Amino acid sequence: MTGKDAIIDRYQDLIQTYIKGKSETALYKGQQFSRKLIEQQISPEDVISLHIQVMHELFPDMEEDMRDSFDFLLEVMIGYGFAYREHQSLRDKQQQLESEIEVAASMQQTLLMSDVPEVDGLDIGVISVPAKKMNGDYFNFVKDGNKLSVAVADIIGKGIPAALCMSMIKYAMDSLPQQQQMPHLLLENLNHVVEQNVHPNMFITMLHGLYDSDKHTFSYAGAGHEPGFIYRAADDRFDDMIAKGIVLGVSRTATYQPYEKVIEIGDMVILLSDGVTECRTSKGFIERDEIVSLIRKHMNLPAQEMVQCVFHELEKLQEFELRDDFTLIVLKRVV
Amino acid sequence: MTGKDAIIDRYQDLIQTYIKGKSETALYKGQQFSRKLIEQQISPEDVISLHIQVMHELFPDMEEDMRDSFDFLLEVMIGYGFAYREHQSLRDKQQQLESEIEVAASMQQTLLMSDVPEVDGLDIGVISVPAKKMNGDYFNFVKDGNKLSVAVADIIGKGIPAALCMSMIKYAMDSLPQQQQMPHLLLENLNHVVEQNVHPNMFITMLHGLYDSDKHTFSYAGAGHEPGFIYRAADDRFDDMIAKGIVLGVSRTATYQPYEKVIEIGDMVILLSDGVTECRTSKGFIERDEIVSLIRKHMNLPAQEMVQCVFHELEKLQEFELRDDFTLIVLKRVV
Amino acid sequence: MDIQSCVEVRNEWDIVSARQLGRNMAKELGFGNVDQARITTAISELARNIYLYAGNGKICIQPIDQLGKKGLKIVALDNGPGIRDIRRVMEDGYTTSGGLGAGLPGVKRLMDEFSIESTVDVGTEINATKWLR
Amino acid sequence: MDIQSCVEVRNEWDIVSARQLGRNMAKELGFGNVDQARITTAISELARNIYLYAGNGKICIQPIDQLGKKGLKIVALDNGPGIRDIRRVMEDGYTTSGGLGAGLPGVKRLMDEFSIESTVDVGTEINATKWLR
Ligand SMILES: [Mn+2]
Ligand SMILES: [Mn+2]
Ligand SMILES: [Mn+2]
Ligand SMILES: [Mn+2]
Repeated sequence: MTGKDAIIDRYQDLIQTYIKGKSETALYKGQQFSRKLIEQQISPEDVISLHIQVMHELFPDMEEDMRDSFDFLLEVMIGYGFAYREHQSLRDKQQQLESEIEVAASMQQTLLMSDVPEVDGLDIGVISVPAKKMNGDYFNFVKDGNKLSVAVADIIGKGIPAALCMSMIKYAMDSLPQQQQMPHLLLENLNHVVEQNVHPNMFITMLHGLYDSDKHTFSYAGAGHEPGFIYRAADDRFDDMIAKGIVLGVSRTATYQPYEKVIEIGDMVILLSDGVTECRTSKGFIERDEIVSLIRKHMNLPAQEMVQCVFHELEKLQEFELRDDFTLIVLKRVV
Repeated sequence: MTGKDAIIDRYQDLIQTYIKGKSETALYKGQQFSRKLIEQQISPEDVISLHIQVMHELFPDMEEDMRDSFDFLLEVMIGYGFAYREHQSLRDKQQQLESEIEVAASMQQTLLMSDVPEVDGLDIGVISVPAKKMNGDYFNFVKDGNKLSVAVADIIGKGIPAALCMSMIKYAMDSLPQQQQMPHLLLENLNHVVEQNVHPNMFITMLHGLYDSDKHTFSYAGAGHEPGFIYRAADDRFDDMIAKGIVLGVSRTATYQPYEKVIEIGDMVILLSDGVTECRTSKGFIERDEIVSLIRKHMNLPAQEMVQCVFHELEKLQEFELRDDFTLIVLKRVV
Repeated sequence: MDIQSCVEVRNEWDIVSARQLGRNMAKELGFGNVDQARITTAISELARNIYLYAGNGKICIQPIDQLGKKGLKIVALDNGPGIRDIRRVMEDGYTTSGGLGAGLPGVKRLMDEFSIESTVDVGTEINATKWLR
Repeated sequence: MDIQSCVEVRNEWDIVSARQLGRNMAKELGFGNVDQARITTAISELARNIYLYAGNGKICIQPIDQLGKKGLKIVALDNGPGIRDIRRVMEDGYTTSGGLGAGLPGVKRLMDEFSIESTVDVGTEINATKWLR
């Protein structure tokens, strides 16, 4: 008995059982049978053909008009067969694309994301989660003696093009080591690179800062990037960390303003991307206030746990569908 | 009358017409109807339900067992409805991914591919076609006075990861301008970069050469790259252009051997990627001999037309499904 | 309005009881043939998930009436291992059902409202509502 | 073995004639009900392409017997504008048929052998064969 005959017999059995008892069990078996047919890549028009064969078997005296109407149904289903086979081909293609993107994302992860350094007196927490597989946010730490350089960037745009663009930023930053000590000059130089090398409709926002762990100062500059926060332990207050400056890649002659803050014990420097503050829930966009309360809620945890808790709460608020890449960095001065 | 009622009426009309005349025209209309249903995103189980309703209308005395058997068919089709809706969702996702990849590919095209320079006495032809949207082959021309530096590279692997990797090679080469004059030293330096920065299972083959348009010499070095050809007009012969050397990224201490050839009037330097020589047809892989005959067939054309004709013939031999990225460069000394 | 009927899911036969419960309620509420069958299949999928991954749990079916808007709500509850990565489970093609297009994303696409909460080592609750049109 | 029947395609009614020709031949050769309908739909797609994009051309249907292996071959010929980018036309979702899954890739998937030749401003020839199993 061939596989095809076995399927016909099985279908005939199932349909007879259903006709006899009309039980839910028979329908459940019908559903399982359907699952098996799909697993065997049997097209919907084949199912109709199967049904027709079994009908002829069970109702040999079926009137001719009825037979003809089945043939017509078969004809209509052929179009669904085309769609069904396209589905299989798309699934294969999709799986291949996804596995490609997964490889690229892991390359991105290992090559472009920097490790979190150990710095005396600082507790550092970092989380960066892409909305899709590839991350269009970028962060970078470089430790040089008692100085920690930290960058957060956001490529306008998501997915694969943003990832390509981000790899450029990484190589550009690597080739500007001396400027790491001066955030506003680093941005000025990067602006040149972006302006010359990047697609005209790709822009990058960035905040670059330098934490001096001797003097406990944080000097920084920003290029159109979402403002971070500074938490002042003495006042138990979160201040916006404003840094004026134009987005990278727009104007050839842009310059950036240097800022500096003194960081006391218990203070925190909080850097983020707009994926944190512009997270959209079913009730609309979240306010910066709400982010502050979330941070406050978890701020007694170690910095790494803190950023993870904030992310998990925001992830849930968004029903597990991130609309933008999410990056949150906390530098907490502990001693 | 609602849209649903209109559909029922139309289906009833069509089926009655078919039952009456059993004409091919009626079946053709059935196919068009099916196309319209699919355009309106009507699920296959809805089609069955539609058929059932019309059957009840046309055959009011249908025996009960027959009615029940229709209900069972409907149950089986529900699974196909799930698959059908997944298809729609996959199509949307696929379209979004494709448009992302298209943006990335055009970035790649404008940023990474260099223009073909004008060089006295040389006729230059270049074609580089990705197997998919993103190119994992790379070529680069840099003209410096009377010297033309030319590179062809192939990232082992295709698609998005290869494209990410390729953008790294581009920025690495840009930061090594002085080595452009010495192919074997350039490869040595690039090997360091790749070894340190690239995913351990990503490798790159490259041929780098320097054409001196005063002395008419071509000096070159290779890193595991598919050998090109030199055409010797005096002998009307194609010689393999062997360049020994290990693939980039494998060994930290790799060094590369310098080669040099004198190029006479009418001679050609032909550089390529293995996508040209390893093109697979229904009759198996193509031989290097066959590539040579194809080049010979078109070699009296201007260099750019020549590479395009060779590509079109090979594309057709492969039934328009490239299995690897394809890059072919011809430098023809004309005076 | 808050009459809720539940079926414990411990073995495969309980899947059939959950289906029967859902189909009856869907019919009573006035859902058409096709929607009855679809809702039943969705319940079947959720019950099967409980049976396969959590061992046991329950399926509750509840008629809904919100300011005259009527519908049917399915609640699937278990105290199983929980879902580690919900974003991943909600992706198409994650389940190994060989192109079935069902699984949780299939259920979500079918229903009008869908929510999921899961805690590792505690359990999972899925709510799904279909409105009567 | 080389009896070939052709239908000129100039208007929509010719599509029906091409279908009829194909269905008759498929039936004669012993293809089952479903395959008859599928082959007819493939012919319909090819004829429709000629009608829509080339204005006119022809569809030829030919029984094949290669060392006892029997089949049916469809040849679609036109002197239309030709296809500029064949790789693109053979991609899924290129046609604007709104998710139909037909178009040339759909025809290719359905048939066992498929080849296409096209020259811009000269025309297009498509060959597609289905073997009898
Ligand atoms: Mn972004
Ligand atoms: Mn963003
Ligand atoms: Mn490659
Ligand atoms: Mn290759």
